[in-house]
Order: sequence, then structure tokens, then C-alpha cells
Amino acid sequence: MQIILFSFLAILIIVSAFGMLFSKNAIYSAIFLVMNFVIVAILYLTLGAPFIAFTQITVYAGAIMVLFLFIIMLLGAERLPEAEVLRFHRIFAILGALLFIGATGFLLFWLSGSWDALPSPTSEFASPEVIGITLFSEYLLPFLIIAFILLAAAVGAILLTRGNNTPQIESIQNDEE
Amino acid sequence: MSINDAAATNPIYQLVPWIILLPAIGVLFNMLLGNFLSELIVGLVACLASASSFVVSVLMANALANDPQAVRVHLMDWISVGNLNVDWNFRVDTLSVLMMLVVSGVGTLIHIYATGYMHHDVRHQGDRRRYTRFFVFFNLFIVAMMVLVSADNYLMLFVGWEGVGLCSYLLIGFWFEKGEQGLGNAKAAKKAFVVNRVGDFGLLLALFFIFWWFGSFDFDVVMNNAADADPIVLTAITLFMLLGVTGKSAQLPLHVWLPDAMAGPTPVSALIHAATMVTAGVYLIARSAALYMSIPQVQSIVIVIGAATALFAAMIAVGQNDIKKVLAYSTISQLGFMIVAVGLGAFSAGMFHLVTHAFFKALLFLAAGSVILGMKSGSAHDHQPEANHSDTIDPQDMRNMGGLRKQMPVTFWVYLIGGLSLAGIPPLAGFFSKDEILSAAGSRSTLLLGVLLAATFLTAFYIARQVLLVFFGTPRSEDASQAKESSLIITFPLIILAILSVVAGILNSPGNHTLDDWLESSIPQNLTVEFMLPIAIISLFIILTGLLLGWTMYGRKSEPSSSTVDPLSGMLGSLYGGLKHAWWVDELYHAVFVRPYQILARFLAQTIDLALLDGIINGLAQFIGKSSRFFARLQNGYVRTYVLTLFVGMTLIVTYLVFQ
Amino acid sequence: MPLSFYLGLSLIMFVLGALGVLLRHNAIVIFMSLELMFNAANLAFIAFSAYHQVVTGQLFVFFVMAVAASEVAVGLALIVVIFRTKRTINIDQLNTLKG
Amino acid sequence: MNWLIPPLVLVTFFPLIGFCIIFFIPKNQVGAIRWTALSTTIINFGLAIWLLSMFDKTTTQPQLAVNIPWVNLAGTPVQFFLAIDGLGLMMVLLTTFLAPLIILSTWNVILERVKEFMLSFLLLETSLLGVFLAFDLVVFFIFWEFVLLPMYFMIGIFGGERRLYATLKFFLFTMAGSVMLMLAILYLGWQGGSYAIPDLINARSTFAGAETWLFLAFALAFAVKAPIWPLHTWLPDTYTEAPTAGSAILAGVLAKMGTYGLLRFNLSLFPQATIQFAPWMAGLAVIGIIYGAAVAFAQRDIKRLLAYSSISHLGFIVLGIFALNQQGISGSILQMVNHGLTTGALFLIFGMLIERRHSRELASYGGLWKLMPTFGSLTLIITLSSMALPGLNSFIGEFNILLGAFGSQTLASTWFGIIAAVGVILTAIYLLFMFEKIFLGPIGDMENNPMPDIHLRELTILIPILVLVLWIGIYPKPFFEIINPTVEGMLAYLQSTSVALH
Repeated sequence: MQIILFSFLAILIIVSAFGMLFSKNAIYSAIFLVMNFVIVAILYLTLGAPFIAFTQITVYAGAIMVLFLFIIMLLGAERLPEAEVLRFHRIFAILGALLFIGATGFLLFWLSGSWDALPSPTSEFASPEVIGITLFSEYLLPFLIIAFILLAAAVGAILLTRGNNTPQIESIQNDEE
Repeated sequence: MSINDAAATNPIYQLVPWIILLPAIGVLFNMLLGNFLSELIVGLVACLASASSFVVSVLMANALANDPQAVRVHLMDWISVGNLNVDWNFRVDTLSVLMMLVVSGVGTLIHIYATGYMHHDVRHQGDRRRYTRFFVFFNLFIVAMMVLVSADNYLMLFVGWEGVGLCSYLLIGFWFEKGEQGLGNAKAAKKAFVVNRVGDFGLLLALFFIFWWFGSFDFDVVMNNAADADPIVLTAITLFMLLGVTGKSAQLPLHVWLPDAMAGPTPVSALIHAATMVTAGVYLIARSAALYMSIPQVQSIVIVIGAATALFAAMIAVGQNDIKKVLAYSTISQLGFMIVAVGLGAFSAGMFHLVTHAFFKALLFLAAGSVILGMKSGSAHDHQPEANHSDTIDPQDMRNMGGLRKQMPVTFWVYLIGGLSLAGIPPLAGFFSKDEILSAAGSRSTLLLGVLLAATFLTAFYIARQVLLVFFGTPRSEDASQAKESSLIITFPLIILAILSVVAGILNSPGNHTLDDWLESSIPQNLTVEFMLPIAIISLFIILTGLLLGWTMYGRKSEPSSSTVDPLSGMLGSLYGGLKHAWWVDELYHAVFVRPYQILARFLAQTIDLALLDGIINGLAQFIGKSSRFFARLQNGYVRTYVLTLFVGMTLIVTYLVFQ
Repeated sequence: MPLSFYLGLSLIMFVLGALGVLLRHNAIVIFMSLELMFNAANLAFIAFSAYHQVVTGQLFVFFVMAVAASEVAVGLALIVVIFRTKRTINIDQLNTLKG
Repeated sequence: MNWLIPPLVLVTFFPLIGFCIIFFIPKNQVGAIRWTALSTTIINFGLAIWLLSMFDKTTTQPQLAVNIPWVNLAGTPVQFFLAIDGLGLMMVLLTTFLAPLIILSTWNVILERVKEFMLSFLLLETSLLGVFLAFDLVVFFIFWEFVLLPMYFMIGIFGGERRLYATLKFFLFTMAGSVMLMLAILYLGWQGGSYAIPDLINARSTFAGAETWLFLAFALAFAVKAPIWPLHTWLPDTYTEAPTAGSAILAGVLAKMGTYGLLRFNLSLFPQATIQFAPWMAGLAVIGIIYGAAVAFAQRDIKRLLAYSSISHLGFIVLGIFALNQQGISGSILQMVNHGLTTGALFLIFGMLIERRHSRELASYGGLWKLMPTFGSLTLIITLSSMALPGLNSFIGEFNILLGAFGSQTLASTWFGIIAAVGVILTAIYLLFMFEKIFLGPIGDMENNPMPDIHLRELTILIPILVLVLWIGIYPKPFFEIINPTVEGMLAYLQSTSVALH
């Protein structure tokens, strides 16, 4: 039963990833990625991580991907000419990817594979309550740091995209000269 | 030789540093204040500085007359490194005092002369401010020369040795903006310094050998141990020292600087390049008597060099037309005589000739200076002060003179005395001193005697030629006919020197060994020379022949003009060209040493340094630059390439880790 | 379900994301591929969390998401700025930084 | 004696006080900046004299030591270790003596960016003093490298037309030499367990196996700095392009860093290798003497000529060092001072000329002695000092060097001394040539005509140097009293190590 569910989800994940990879249109890529994120969220549920699954859907699929779509449309950069400047690039990339899959897969499935089924999740394990307690006790400092990082990112993003500051910089430079 | 410290003996010896300090005070005084004072005071101070030095020397001589024992006077410490201990020590012995007397005595007379001569010279050359400078240099020379002769060790002697070379440089180049193309005098000065440096190089090496074999520079230590030293080392010392002597005393092969040194003002030629500095070589050999006496082979070399120089320079003197050049070659030739004497071991004979030569050659130079001044005053008389001087004739060229006997009687008579003394006419001083050298040579070898007699003959001939060309006949130029006798300040020293040139012979006249006895305590190795009548007669005969020949060739021609050819050139043919051009030694040295060195320097500077060494360095830099440009191309700016490299690299690492 | 399956899936997702970064020219798509790679890592975290029955893995996923969010904010802002000056977001045309 | 601040630390870092003051003076207050810099350096010279008064001339050992544990490097403790011996004292006196004179020489030359110049200069003085006083290899290396920084700015900002090429060459050359030095220092610390010289001397057996390579690594760095032929090609360009003050400090003090290093480190840390390589080093030195003199003769640019003359003179110093006897080494140390005074003064003098005439070409000058009698006479004395006229300072040094080289047991050949003595002739040739071209002959160019004679400030610069030139020439005893004990110590040590190994 589980294997069927997993296979189904896995295939969907891989297909949507391929879709993102090969869509000429960036909007399609974004939509494929949203789909991918949602399916991964379902996979998280089966792994007993409901909090993360919902965060995934709200933050990733919801907020971040909307931001992506918004920027794509803002810039009008859905399609770009796909002329390849760097020859042999694609071959090296694919060969490298295959080698990586081969090596890591060899490690996972032959050298040190783990074939026992994962323990089935209980509702107490990783409930939002447990996560909240751990987050605010053991991981309080990283949590605060993350908060500051987010703040810094927000300020940075605003500062970078604020359109009317360029003339001011020029005028300051003129003063120095 | 043994030595006493001054404190133990006569306290008068403590005064000896003043022979240096007094002229040094003169130098400082004139250097700092001279430009604010009148010529009179500057000249007076300079003369007093020199004269007071002479007075101190006389006091020393007086003290030594009572007790000829050598005395060392310690002034102050100097260098003290490991086993090298050299101090500023003065040596008062009969030899050094003799030199002191000559240097300061003749020096003072020439100072007096120079106050008058330079008065005219600075006006003629057009820079009055240089009057002071002249006396600063002149006093400085007295300082350096006194250091040289009063030193108690070789290193202090070397200080004086190079010091006089420096003064010589400064004074030859005194009118440094004059001469050929404006650089002639400066180049002559440079030549003198460099050639002297070659000699000094020899002396320096001799010093090194002395130190490492004797462990000291003190004369006493060296002389007392000379007999026990390794002959090879002694040979090296004496030969290198001989190189120094040939440089300073203008012997073959380093004689080339002295004729050019005549570019200096005439008092300089008289004091430095005739009477004192050039005799330093003779003094050095006399000082190192013990070293030379223990190596007979080197003595032979000394004799050969001296004799060759005597003859060689006398020949050249015959072909010169410049009044001072004749005297310059004459000086070289006479120095050759002295070198022969000290080479033979007849040190007192050499010193005797040194003294008499100092008198009569200084006299001749100073009188020549008087002649030149007379010519210049004649020139000033018939030219307007503002006139273009390009058409003036050379006041030193004997072909432009003639008949000066009448215009300048005093100068003529003193010149005649000096000339006859140089030629060796008895009873003038030159006769006795030269005769002693000839006697010493005669007892050694006939060939040597022959060479020296030939030189004597030529000496008589060229001095006759000079006197006749300058003073006899009729004036051959306007300037000569307008020439005037010099003032008393100039003629006074001439008269004194003339008297000295006459009477100095009694110092060591036949049967009278005053000088021999005097030097006995300083140079015990001295070979006392006895008067030999046959040699005296032969030499007198030869001298008279030379004078007569000169008279027949130059005396009877009443109306030669400056354009007529010298009668000698007809007789000697192409040989005369050789005499005139000093056997092209200058040209030879230029081709063999100067040019190759210039070419080598340029080769090293351009080919080796800039092209090769710098080329290697710059080539290396370029190689690194080029290779870095090659590697820089890997940074192509495509982010995706960097990511690919990263990814492939990571993959390879993972693969390696997995399949390890 | 064995752990290796989850890790294999994570591996495939990661490689596909990497290929996206390597092969696409559009800076935004490259960005999205990066998100895919994050997600692959997150999946591995969650799987290990379940395997070991330790909640820490999930907390790390939480942090990764927060960092990813800030990264996207700044990254997209940068892309906007780049687009303003260069009028393109084709990554191959942004190659001025070279030796 | 206990001092609040140890004397050596005070002397070394005193210029930094002036540095801080100048830092806060506005850059348009040029006068205040100059006077601050001048008084700082003068006081620093006074401090050096104070050091001299405390210096014990009887001991052969370093004294007045300051030793503070500092940091660990590669697992080995670094000590902030300053001490002074005769060699260091001479160098400190030379540096502090020249510094105010050089600052005074910039008065009319450096008119813009005065603040930057003075800051660089004071920084330079501190690092130079540090080099000469450090007894810990790491501290030494830090100061050694730090010297480059202000020097880089002084040449790069205030230099001549090709200054960028010159600075780059100077910097790269020195750095290349220093790399080996740094590696050798790290190796020594790793093997010997300390970076302090006395400790390393005691632990000499721990690195005796690599002595040859260590010697070469140290010698390379010092040979570049000195410079020893054939590593000299940076020098003509740098000396020529540097401003007058820079050339003077380069020739006067910086060049001595190399020879100082050879004496301080190579001799005491690698005595066996020193004896082994002495003939080779002396050979290079002799080549440098002759080569420098010959090449100088072919130059037509005053500063280039002086640069090559420096190569020649430094050859004498290196030759004396590797004569490895009392005369040679004492003479070398004294000659370092002499060369600093003489060549420093020559650069200053020709700086004054160039300031008047704006040309470095010999051909632009001629007959200046007539126009500038006092200036000409002073130049003549310095020039004569440079050609080692007896009675002037350089003679004492060069004579001892040549005497030492001639009789050296280590070199075991008189040829080193003889060929080097030929250099004495060649030196006279090019210096007289230079003097003739500039001061003698007729007044060459009409542009030379309004050349003013020396004025008071220039006289103030040259008179102290002249006094020392004469003093050392006539009465060098006080100097040898400082130098000799140190050299005796070095030689006794050298003797003991070579006896121990044979």
C-alpha cells in the first residue's frame, strides 16, 4: 500500500521536476515547481511531518512561488532565446549528473543501503506542539538569528529595488569631486 | 734604527704637530673669512702659515743638530681595529726634517711669489674671487705634504700621499673653465689624479703586504724586521711601492700626467710639480731604504726605471716649445736622476739632488712664470681691455719670445743661474749633486753612466735652447717687445732661490759630507759617494758641448720668427716629431687603456646590464604575465561555467570518496 | 518504506535541480532550480528525521525554508536591479566579470 | 635600571608619536606638519644619543634587551625581543641622524601631499629602527616587510616619470627575496623551538643539517636588498625614480638592511655555511665593485650614476663582511655608516641641483663651480669622501675592508683584495668624471646661469654630514670603540663553532 503511494508520488515529483526543467516558458516552469512542492508536502505528511508539510505549502508553494511568478511577469521574462553560447556544456553537465547519480546511487543501494521500513509515524512525534516547544527552548538562538536574517533580507530587498535612490548617489559623488 | 718618545727628550719636539696645524689654521682662516678680506691679508695669512711652519721645522732641525736621535711625537689615536693600531704619530729625524725644511722653505718663498703672481693672474683670467681659493689650496698642499714627510707610519704617509695628489688635482684644475675647449685644464687635473691613483693603488697593495707580514705600519717595526722577511714578500712590497713611486714622481710608465699638469698656475708648477710633491717618491724610497737594500734585484729595476726616465724625458724636453713643458720634462728627467741615486743606495746623493733641484727648478719655474707675466703684460699693453682676445698669441710659447734679456734683466739673470745650475756648471749647486749621482752610477756600471751622461748632455742642450730662445735674439712678437719686468714681490723670491741655487752645493761638496753625516742617523744603509775627478771632468766636458751646440743652433740666428721651423727638425727629421709629441705615449695610453675602458663600460652598461641582466628579469616578469593571462582566460565570466566546474569537481570528489 | 527509497528520490530531485542550474539561461529559472535542490535536501532531512525518530531534522527544514525565503527575497531583488541596468536576465549575457 | 617605557621601545616607536600628531593636523597646515615631523626626528636622534650614553662598550653581548612574550606562530612562541649591540647602535644612530636632514631637504621639494609624505616617512623610520633592533626573527621580518609599505608610497606618489615601473620592480624584487626568508624563518622556528636569536644560536644543532639551504635563503633576501651583483637591477631604476628624499633614505639606510642582515643573522645562525660560502660571496662582491664602477662610468644620468656607484660601494661592504676577520667586519660596519653619510649626502646634493635646474642629465650642467663656489666645494668634499680619500671617512672603512680581505684566512687569497683595490682607481675615474661634467669646464648651458649658490637651509643639511665625514676620517676611535667589541664577539663565536666542527 505504502509502496504504491510512494511510487505514485515519486513519479509525480520526478515528472513535475522534469517539467520545470524543460519548459521553455518560465511561467510553466513555475507552475510545475508549485506542483512539485505540493506533492513533496504530501510526502512529508506520510513521513509524519505535518507542520513542515503545511509550512511547505504556505511558504514555498504559496508565498515564494507567487513572488517568482510576480517577478517573471513584472520583467516580462517568460521566454528567452535559447541559443547555446557554451558548446560542450550540455554534455559535460549531463555526464557529470549521470556520474553523480551513479556514484551516489551506488552508495545508497549497494554499499550502505537501508532496507528496513521506516517506523510508522505516531501523532505525538513531531506534532506542531512538540516542534514549537523544541524551537523555543533548544533552538531559540538560531530562531532569533533566522528572524534577523529575514529582517535583513527584507531591508536589503527594499533597498536594492528602491528606484529613486540612484540620482542621490550620483549627487553625493558629484559633491566629493 | 731606534726611536725615542718625545717626552723623554727635548720638549721642543712637542711643537712638531704645529708644522701641520699652522698651515691648517691658514686654510680654515682663508676658507671661512677669505672672501671678506683684501688680497693683502689673504696672502699675508697664507705666507705666515707657511713661514711659521718653516720656523718650526728650523727649530726641529736645531734640536736634531744637538742629538740626531729620531723622535716620535704622538698627536692622537687614529685607527684601532684588532691587531691594527695606527696613530697620528710624527717622526722627527734627520730625513724628515730635511724634507720639512725644503717643503716649508721653498714653499714659503713660492707663497710670497704667488701673492704677486696670482694678483696678476686672477685679473688676467677674469675671476678675482679665486685669489683666496688659490691660497686655501696652496696652504692645504703644505698641510698634506707635511703630513707625508713627517709621518711615522706608512698609513699616515699614505694620507699625505693622496692629500698632495688631491691638492695637485685642485691646483692643476684651478682655472677649470679654461684650456682646450674649456675643459683642457679640468681634463689635465683628472688625468693627474687618475694616474696618481694607479700609483696609489700600488702603494696601497704594498701597505697590505707590509701589514700582514710585519703586523704594523710603523717605520721602525718594518725596518727593523726587514732583514728577516721573506724575500718574495719583500719583492712584492718594494715593487708595488715602486709603482706608487712612478705615479707620484712621474717616472716611466706613469709620467704622462706631469706635462699636462702645467695647466696649473706657475707657482703650482714650481711648488708641487717641481720642488716638493713629485719628489715624494724619492723620499719614500729613501724612507724604505732597509726594504730596498735587502732586495738587490728590485734595486736594479729602480735604477733601470730611473735611468730610462732620465734619458727619455730629456729627449722629449728638447722638442718642446712651451716654456713650461720644457721644464716639466726636465723635472721628469731630473727625478729620474734622483731615482737612480736612491736605487743605487746613494740615498744622500739622491736627497742632495732633491734639495738642489728643489731650489733651481723652483727658480726656473718661477722665473718662467715671471716671463709669462711679462708676456701677458705686454699683451695687455698693446690690446684694448675690451678687445677680442682670440687673436692674442700664446704667452707660453717660446717661439713668440726672444730678446727678453733687455726687458726683464732680473728675470734673465736668475733664469741663467737656474739654467746653469740645472745643466751642472760648477760651482753651482746642480753640479755637485748631479756629479755625486754620476759618480755613484759610475762605480756601478758604465752603461748606466753612459745613459746618465747622455741625459746630462741633453739637459745642457735643452736648457741652452730655452734660455737662448727666450732671452736672446730679438723679440719675435709684439707682446715680447712690450714685456715688462715683474714687481719686487715676484723677483725677491727669485733672487733668494738664485742665491740658494748657487750656494746649496756646499751641503755636500767634494770632501765635505755634511748631508751624508746629517742623514747618517736616519739612513744607516746609505752609500757615501766620494768625489771622482775623472767623471766630473767628463761630465763637465759633455755639458759644455751641449751648451755650445745649443748656442750654435739657436744663439747665432738673430731674426727667427715664430713661423720659422725649428732648426732641430731639419737635423733630426722624423725623429723630431717623436720628440715633439712625447713619443706618442699619451696616444698609446689612450688607445690601450682609455678607449677600451670606455668601450667596456658602455658594453657593460648597455649590453650586460640593460640588455642581459635586466632583460632576464623583465623576461621573467613577462613570462609570468603571459602565463597568467593564459590562466586568466579560464575565468570566462560565464556563471554557468563556474557552476559546472563546481559541480563536476564535487562529483569527482564524491565519486572518489565512494569508490575509495 | 525503506530509507534508501526516499534518499534515492531526493538524489534524483537534486540532480534535476542541478541540471536546471547548469542548463538554463533564464536567471529566474535557475533560481527555481535552486529551490528544487533545497527541496531535495529537505526531503532527505525529513526522511532521516523519521528514520531516527528525532525531531531535529524537521527543525532544520524549517530553518532551511526561512533562509530560502530570505534568499529568494534578496535574489529576486538583485535580478530586478540587474534587469534594470542590463535589460536582460539571460545569465550568459552577464559575463563582464572575467579575466 | 627600570624604565617606565624601555629605552629601545621608546626609540623605535617614537616617530609614531609624531605620526599621531600629524595625523590630526589638517592637510593644508603644511608648515605645522613639516615642523612636527622635523622635531619628532630630531628628538628621536636625541633619544638615540641617550641610548649611546647608556651603551656599555665593554661587553660583546647585546644589551638593554626588552623581551615580552607575544604570540604563537606555527606552534612556536614569538617574543617581542629588542636589544642593541655595537652594530645595531651604529645603524640606529645613522638612521636617526639622517632622518631630520632628509626631512629638511624636502622643504622646497615636496609641496603637495605633504601630510602623506611625512606620515610615510615617520612610519618608515619606525620600521627601519625596528629592523635594526629586533632580535626575534618574526619581529624582524615584520619590520623588514613593513619598510616596503611607506617606501612604496614615497616612490609611487612622489617619484619621477617612470615611478610605477620602478616601484613595481622594487616591490617584486624585494618580495621575491623575502619569500625565501620567510620560509627559512618558519623552518627555523619549527626546528629550533624559538624565533629569538640567542635561543636559536643555542639550538643550532637542531637545524645544522639544513644550514646550507637556510644560509642561501637568508642570503638571497639580503642580497636583493643590499644589493649584491647580479641581483641589483631594481636599484638603478628605483634610485632614479625615487624623489630625492627617497633616494637618500634608500641609499643611506635601506641598502644597509641587507648587509646588516648578513652580519646579524647569517654570521651568527649559520657560521659553518658562512665560512663555506665566504669566497663565493666575496667573489660576487668583487664583481660588484668593478662592475658597478665601470657601469657608473658609462652613465649620463646623475642619479643612475650614483645608483651604480652604490652597487660598487656596497660590494666593498659585503667583501669586508665575508673577509671574516676583525679588520674586514669592523671596516664594513663603519663603511655602512660612511656610505650612508656620503651617498646620502650626494643624493641630497644632487637633489638640490635638480631642484634648481630640473634635469638629471650630466650634459645639462657644466662649470657650476664658478657660479656656486661654496656648493661646489662642499660637493667636492663629499665626492672625495666617496672615492675614499685618506683623511675622510670612507677611507677608514674601505682601507680596513681591503686590508681585511687581503689578509683574510677564510678567503685564503690575496686576489680579492687586489682586484677590489682596482675598484679604488675606477671609483676615482667615474666620480671625477661626474664632478668634471657638473662643476668644471665652461658654463655649459645658458639655463645654468641664474643658479643661486647654496642657501642656509641646504647648508644646515650638509654641515652636520661634513662634520661627521671629517670626524670619522681623522678620529674614528669613538666609532671603533662601539663596533669592535661586537665584532670580537662575532669572531669568537665563529671561531668556536668552526673549532667544534673540525
